[in-house]
Amino acid sequence: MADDATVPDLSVEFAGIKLSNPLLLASGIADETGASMARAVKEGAGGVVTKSLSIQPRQGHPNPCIVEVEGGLINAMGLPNPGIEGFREEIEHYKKKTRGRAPIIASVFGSSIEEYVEASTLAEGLGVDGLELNGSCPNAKGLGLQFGQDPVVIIELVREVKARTTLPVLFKLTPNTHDIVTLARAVQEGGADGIVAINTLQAMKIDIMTARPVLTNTTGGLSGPAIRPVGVRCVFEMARAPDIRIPIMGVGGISTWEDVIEYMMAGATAVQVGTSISWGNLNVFGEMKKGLRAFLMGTGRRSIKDITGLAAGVGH
Amino acid sequence: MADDATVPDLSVEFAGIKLSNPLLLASGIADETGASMARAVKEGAGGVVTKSLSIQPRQGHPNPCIVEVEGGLINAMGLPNPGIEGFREEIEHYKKKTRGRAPIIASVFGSSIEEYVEASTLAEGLGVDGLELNGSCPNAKGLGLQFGQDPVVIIELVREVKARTTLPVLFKLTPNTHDIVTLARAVQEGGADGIVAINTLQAMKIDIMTARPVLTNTTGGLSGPAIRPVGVRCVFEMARAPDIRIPIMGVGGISTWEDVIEYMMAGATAVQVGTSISWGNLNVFGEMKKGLRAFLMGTGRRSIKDITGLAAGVGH
Amino acid sequence: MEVLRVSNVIPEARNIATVMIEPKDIARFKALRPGQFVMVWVPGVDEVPMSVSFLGGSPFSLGMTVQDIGEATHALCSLEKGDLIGIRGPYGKGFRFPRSPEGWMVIGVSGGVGTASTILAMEEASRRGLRTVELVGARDNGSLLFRGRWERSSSDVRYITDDGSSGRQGFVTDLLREAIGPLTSDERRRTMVLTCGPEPMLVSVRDLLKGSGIGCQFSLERFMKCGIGVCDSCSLSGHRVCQDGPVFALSQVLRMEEMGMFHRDRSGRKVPLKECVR
Amino acid sequence: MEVLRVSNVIPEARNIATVMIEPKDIARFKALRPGQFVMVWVPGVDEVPMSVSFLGGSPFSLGMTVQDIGEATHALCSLEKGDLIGIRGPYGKGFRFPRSPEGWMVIGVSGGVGTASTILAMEEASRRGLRTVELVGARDNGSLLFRGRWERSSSDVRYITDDGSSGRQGFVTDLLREAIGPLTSDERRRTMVLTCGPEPMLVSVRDLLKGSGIGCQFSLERFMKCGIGVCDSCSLSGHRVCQDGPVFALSQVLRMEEMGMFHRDRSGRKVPLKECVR
Ligand SMILES: Cc1cc2nc3c(=O)[nH]c(=O)nc-3n(C[C@H](O)[C@H](O)[C@H](O)COP(=O)(O)OP(=O)(O)OC[C@H]3O[C@@H](n4cnc5c(N)ncnc54)[C@H](O)[C@@H]3O)c2cc1C
Ligand SMILES: Cc1cc2nc3c(=O)[nH]c(=O)nc-3n(C[C@H](O)[C@H](O)[C@H](O)COP(=O)(O)OP(=O)(O)OC[C@H]3O[C@@H](n4cnc5c(N)ncnc54)[C@H](O)[C@@H]3O)c2cc1C
Ligand SMILES: Cc1cc2nc3c(=O)[nH]c(=O)nc-3n(C[C@H](O)[C@H](O)[C@H](O)COP(=O)(O)O)c2cc1C
Ligand SMILES: Cc1cc2nc3c(=O)[nH]c(=O)nc-3n(C[C@H](O)[C@H](O)[C@H](O)COP(=O)(O)O)c2cc1C
Ligand code: FES
Ligand code: FES
Repeated sequence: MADDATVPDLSVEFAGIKLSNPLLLASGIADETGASMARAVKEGAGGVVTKSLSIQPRQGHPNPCIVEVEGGLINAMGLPNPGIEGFREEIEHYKKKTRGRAPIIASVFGSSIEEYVEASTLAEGLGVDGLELNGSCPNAKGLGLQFGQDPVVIIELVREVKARTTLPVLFKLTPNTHDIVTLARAVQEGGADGIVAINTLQAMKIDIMTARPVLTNTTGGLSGPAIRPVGVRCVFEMARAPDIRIPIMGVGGISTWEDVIEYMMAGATAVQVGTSISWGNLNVFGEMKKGLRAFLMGTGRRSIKDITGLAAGVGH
Repeated sequence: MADDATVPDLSVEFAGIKLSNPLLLASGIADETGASMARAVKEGAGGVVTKSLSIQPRQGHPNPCIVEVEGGLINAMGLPNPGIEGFREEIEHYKKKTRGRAPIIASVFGSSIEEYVEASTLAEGLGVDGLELNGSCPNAKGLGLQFGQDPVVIIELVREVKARTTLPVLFKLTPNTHDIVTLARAVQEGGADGIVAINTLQAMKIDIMTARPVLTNTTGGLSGPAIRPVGVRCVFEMARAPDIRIPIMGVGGISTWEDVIEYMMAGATAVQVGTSISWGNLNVFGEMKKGLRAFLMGTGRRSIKDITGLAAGVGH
Repeated sequence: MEVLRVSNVIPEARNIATVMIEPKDIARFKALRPGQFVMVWVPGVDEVPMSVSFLGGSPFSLGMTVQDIGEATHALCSLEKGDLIGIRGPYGKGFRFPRSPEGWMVIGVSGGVGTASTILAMEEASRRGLRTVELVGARDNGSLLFRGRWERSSSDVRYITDDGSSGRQGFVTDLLREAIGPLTSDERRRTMVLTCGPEPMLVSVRDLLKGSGIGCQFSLERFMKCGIGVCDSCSLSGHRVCQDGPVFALSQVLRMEEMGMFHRDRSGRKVPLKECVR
Repeated sequence: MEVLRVSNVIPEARNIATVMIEPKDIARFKALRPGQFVMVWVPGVDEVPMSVSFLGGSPFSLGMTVQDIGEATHALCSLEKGDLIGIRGPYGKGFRFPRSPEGWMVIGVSGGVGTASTILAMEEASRRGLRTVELVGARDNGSLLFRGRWERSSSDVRYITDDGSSGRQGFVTDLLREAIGPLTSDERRRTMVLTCGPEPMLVSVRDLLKGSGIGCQFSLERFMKCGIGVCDSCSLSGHRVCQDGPVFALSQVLRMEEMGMFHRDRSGRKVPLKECVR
């Protein structure tokens, strides 16, 4: 124990959720099964977010639903998921394997405020540790995104969900807006416990040989290192706004421990890792933890918590 | 002349402006002086857009005002320019050197609708071939961007400018919006002759060693290949909207002839090239022309005009 | 994604054809390990995973051997020279070979169109100087693949068909049982089985080799969307077949409770594996 | 951008110091050509272009020799070991050398802190086996730079100062005139001048060499923002000094009407060049 005093502390608390480290598996990434999510924890993740779940199962869009581009990839999965009830055994499997070591947050969505509320209560029934309202998926018409672009809708949505659950409620924001701070204010006003940002940027790839969009859904969402500067800016702008007091979870293009620090300095309390596991593999989590510890030691810091907001002038 | 029949035709007409090829130098890129702009034409550009000009000279932001990131760069130049009157001799120099071979479009901005109008009429007085209203620069508070995010403001701005000039008026849109099609409709409703999209994505870079934003202006605009999938998507969405009939000029991350074709298939009639000249040098224009001709020949097409909208279902 | 014109389509057997392309990014494909796969886009139809069954030649070509069992595979088998398809990859982890050939024997156990995955691996094994035994099974003579290539790459090729119309009558696992029966425990330690075929066949191979002292690598299949390890649709007991596989070691396979039992449908739901996929 | 700790600050002369760093991206800097520059970020102060005046050693180090003439250069000269600065680059086109040293003479003409750009080039010329003559000018003895390095790299070093406190009294162009005076036209064809210094000095060199049959490369300076050819703030008669230069051939310089006459201010306005920049 005495020795441990010199090992920097990576634990953080996010909206009341205790995490052994600030790295979570992002929603929609290697998290369709309990075993995969448990594997991410084994590789070092401090927590996981499930694939976005809806009341009914969804098959998603037909292939191709992914295309690689410079600096990332464009996906249009179309929110495939086995439905919340169909996901029960995955959660159970996850919990059996991880034994409370790493919280699990359920990402949910619907096609109306009522559906979001029902999905949230159903998800709570699965025994998860928190809810992430996906108000930002650009890949399914009438779902997700349209509930995350209008402050008035956001307030109502969050308020209704909060009224029916005791779980911490996070709201995932889109960068496809001219003013993410206003959206964040709405999230807070609705009573949410935290903000997650960013989801993907609406994008597309056209193949010039066949003169057609590659993705079956035509357009999709850009993720990966290409969007990191946009994500960092979004987190920074929200963290800098003095009236936004709920914590922010940063996501978008994180692939190294340096990227984690950048997001945290911008104002994130924790982060999520998505696309980069496609090249770094799931052991990116272990690599990042090593890097974070070394950085803290090298700069004489005791805890990763000290990093949050360093560059955003938060608390200055 | 008989031989020429087999050489594909690269000329296009954009909002009444005749271009020998669809490649223009983007605003703010190597276009602060008449000599530089003339050089781009010598290297193959079909036309140029000036640095964004204001009534009064502006120094822009102090250095650092650029930072390189994966897949592009973030700039916060802050709209430096010698003022419209100060730019007169540059235009004269340009015209002397290029002798009408390549149209020049003046990009203008202001801090009020009145200033936009005055800037436009002053720019017309310089003898340019068209105006590009910069309603999308994210790097100078109170300028540009705030005039390009609200459809009501856009309509009024364009209408006022159109009422005072006989030149073709283009409007440059931001991708920092959740609905570029609505903005494009406003541009058209105001009476503009064409749309230019996209400007940069709001972004930032934090240095983790010093825990500070690198750019003096804190945030800036992301450009380069990283944003191409976003730009293509914006052009595609606008081109696909049946009620948008004015032509679109595509810009964002174009660095090869394949990128030009991708934008044109998405629905662009012409394109602008920016960031990529920083690595490809100005002779990217020559390279692109070669590639476009070879592509047209290889696919048995006579004219580059046939490419526009192939993937957008325009006219289908 | 590289979109290319099909350079050739070679009929191989009943309902099976090899689609040939000439990739531009040669370096990328020269580094391919047998057992890796590509995602093949048939514009307007679908994008599906395909093993690489041929690689090389001049001009440098890549072949995929496709069995027509549904919409995408039918479209692939119906392609003509000059048609456009898209390729991304190669993805996943391929077969591994003993570092030095000394004293090693590699047994290929291939069933049906699974041979598309093993053929390149067995050719590579021969090229590396390993002693090879090729056990090739098919429904009947009309669906037996790559006769010429098998025989060029090994002096010990044994065929078996369900109906006895080619080679013996029976299942390829019968051949395997016979091949390993006489091996001493010392020989077993230097024997490696590479196998691909319908999942019930792979389950039999697994059960046969469990505790035998013989190493084995299995090329598995699951429904794939991304092919690069992000979407989890190919999930198999916590392994993403596209990135952690498609080739897995016996020790891994023995711990896969879902193997032979369940796969995931398009929505990620666990559904029983009704007999073999094809 | 690489942000690094300063490894050393070496006082060189009055108001001039060399700031040393140890870049991590060694390969990138090993490929540097003398005459290229870096953009140096002094956090919280400014970002300015600096020639690379030293490169090598163990651990591999990069040096920039800075004259304190304003806010950024003062901050740079005041750095201490361990302070953080950012570096991006190397950028631009460096000096070129005759392909084979055979019969060639390279004359370095350096004025003031312009030597920071020529020193590495002249060392490289010697390393390549070229015959070198080093003409070094400064205001006075107290601002003369790199004595040791000049003398180690050439057996023919000639100093001149405005006040005669070191070497002869006069201007470095006097030395150049004398050096080239006796050359035959054959020798002139194999003589190459590399020069950097205050712009009026460069104008004199230009005028002296115009029509002389002697080749010359000039390292020029303009106000820089991006350093990578996009912003046009370093524009000089249609050339972007950061990307097309900073090293230009005599033939190019002769066509630059703005050379010695105008530069651009921060807003891009053409303003007269009042005597030398420093
Ligand atoms: C790593 C890997 C390598 C493969 N290599 C070959 C090969 O070399 N030759 C060959 O003929 N087949 C191969 N397959 C199988 C091939 O991908 C399927 O036969 C094909 O996708 C069927 O598509 P379809 O539209 O013709 O059939 P459908 O009628 O759509 O489906 C028939 C069956 O094929 C499977 N399938 C459909 N789409 C996919 C998909 N995207 N990913 C995985 N399975 C799918 C389903 O399980 C379904 O039961 C491979 C599969 C994998 C995972
Ligand atoms: C390619 C190149 C290489 C250079 N190499 C060296 C070198 O090795 N050693 C050295 O001491 N100096 C060098 N300089 C000059 C150096 O960049 C300026 O002295 C420095 O920028 C002055 O900044 P300041 O804040 O100290 O002075 P300020 O008081 O801000 O300005 C003093 C003068 O410096 C010039 N200057 C200021 N900022 C810039 C800028 N961003 N870009 C270009 N010039 C600027 C202006 O012309 C101004 O007149 C080089 C310049 C260039 C373009
Ligand atoms: C294949 C894929 C599927 C995704 N599915 C979801 C999803 O179901 N719900 C969600 O909120 N975000 C989803 N996302 C977005 C990610 O969670 C994340 O916000 C985004 O990819 C940016 O992070 P990254 O650059 O680290 O991937 C998905 C992203 C990808 C690439
Ligand atoms: C250094 C720099 C300066 C720019 N200045 C302007 C400007 O003054 N006005 C404008 O409308 N756009 C400006 N832009 C945006 C470009 O014109 C273009 O829209 C954007 O960079 C995307 O294209 P690209 O990826 O090809 O660079 C600038 C971009 C850069 C990189
Ligand atoms: S196909 Fe997406 S993870 Fe394997
Ligand atoms: S400094 Fe920007 S173009 Fe040279």
